[in-house]
Amino acid sequence: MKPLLIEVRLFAALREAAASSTVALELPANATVGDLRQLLVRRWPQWRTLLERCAVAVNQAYAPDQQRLTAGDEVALIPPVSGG
Amino acid sequence: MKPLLIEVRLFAALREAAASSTVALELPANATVGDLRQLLVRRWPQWRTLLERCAVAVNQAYAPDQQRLTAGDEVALIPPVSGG
Amino acid sequence: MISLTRQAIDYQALTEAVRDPQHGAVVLFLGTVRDRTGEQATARLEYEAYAAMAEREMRRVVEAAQQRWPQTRIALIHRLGTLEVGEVSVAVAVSAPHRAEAFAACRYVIDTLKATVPIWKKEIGPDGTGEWVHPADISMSDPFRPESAV
Amino acid sequence: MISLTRQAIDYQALTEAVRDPQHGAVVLFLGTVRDRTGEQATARLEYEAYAAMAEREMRRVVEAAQQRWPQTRIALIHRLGTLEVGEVSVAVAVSAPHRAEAFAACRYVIDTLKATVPIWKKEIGPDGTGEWVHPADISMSDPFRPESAV
Repeated sequence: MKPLLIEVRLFAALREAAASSTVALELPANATVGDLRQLLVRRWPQWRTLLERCAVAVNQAYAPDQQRLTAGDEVALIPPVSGG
Repeated sequence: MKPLLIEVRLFAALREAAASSTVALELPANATVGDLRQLLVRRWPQWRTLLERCAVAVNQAYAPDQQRLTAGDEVALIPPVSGG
Repeated sequence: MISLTRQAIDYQALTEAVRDPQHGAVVLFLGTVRDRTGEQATARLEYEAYAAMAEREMRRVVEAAQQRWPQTRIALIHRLGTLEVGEVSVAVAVSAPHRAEAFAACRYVIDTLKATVPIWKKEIGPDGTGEWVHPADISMSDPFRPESAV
Repeated sequence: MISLTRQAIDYQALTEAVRDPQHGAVVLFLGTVRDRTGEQATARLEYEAYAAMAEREMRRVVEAAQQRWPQTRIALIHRLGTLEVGEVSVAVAVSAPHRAEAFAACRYVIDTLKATVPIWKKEIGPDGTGEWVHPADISMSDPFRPESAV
């Protein structure tokens, strides 16, 4: 099966740390939100603590680790929020 | 001893019922707030229910029944309030 | 800023009066004239006060709130006279370092005002007849000193 | 009236938008920029959002409040960009027939917004250095769906 190409949106401290508002990831077909988290921690071990405290949003809604990703999904990493 | 002349201020339903914003009472010297209440109920038995639910203010502060009245006190009957 | 007024209430001015660079939260409460009370249609309200005592009691309420929540700034204004449906009868503005105190103090002030400050309203119906509101659930003679409803 | 804005927040317009002749109570909450956080002086704040999702979450919060307090009218606006000390970052206006629901719904909306809506602030100190605020007490990955803080 074709690998899954996902562009992940980054915000706030993560966006500044990566010096980019997106990061492109290549995941196995049928990968889940949890798989995406693990790949990010492997790529950026120095930000592990913050990454583990992030939520993941898929198509603008919070998504559980078990949720499968699909080509074309809009994916974002949501660090702990501080609006208000 | 000289009797105590007290002019009592009236508000809201009592003011309208009495068709006056004050009522003049003659009380024994050393009369208390409780004595004043009793005299009012004797004068206006038809408004007893409302009178018994009123507070009495002396010099612009709520006063207990035991408080003694003094010549020159500013006295008011305070029906249950409904501001806000 | 604690007062009675016969003019329309400027709640923005009241709110600006409590804002503070050290405070992160402002809570404003407005009481407004409803078009009905239970089944009864209301055309307008008339508010009457024992004005000198009402202003003293309003200051007492605000001072009590500031003793309980010392860092708050509080402004309080109540309208008197004839009010049409939709008009603002009372406004309470509170600012505080954090929102918990601002909400708590604002709620305390309006609840206590409604229980203790000598102001009365008369509800006027569409036919022009009116009735003074003297709530049965407030007994003011016992205990003699009505205290906080909070 | 639910939105993000880069302009100064007009909280009077927000308040007027929820007023209703059937309602007797309005509660407005304003979040304002404090001049310090703990020991740290703040010169200004920068707010960033995942805008499309933030607006969806803001609507979700308001809908959840209106399910719980069905008679309320609610307006919610959050500012983005650079804010000076004293400026309004967020405003929640709620009207309801009675004050208990207006206070409860307003508190629910601001608490839930702060826990779930993807907006972040960076605190800029007097020396120009800044730090993103990512509160340690909010773990957003477990449970995955942050719910009401009430």
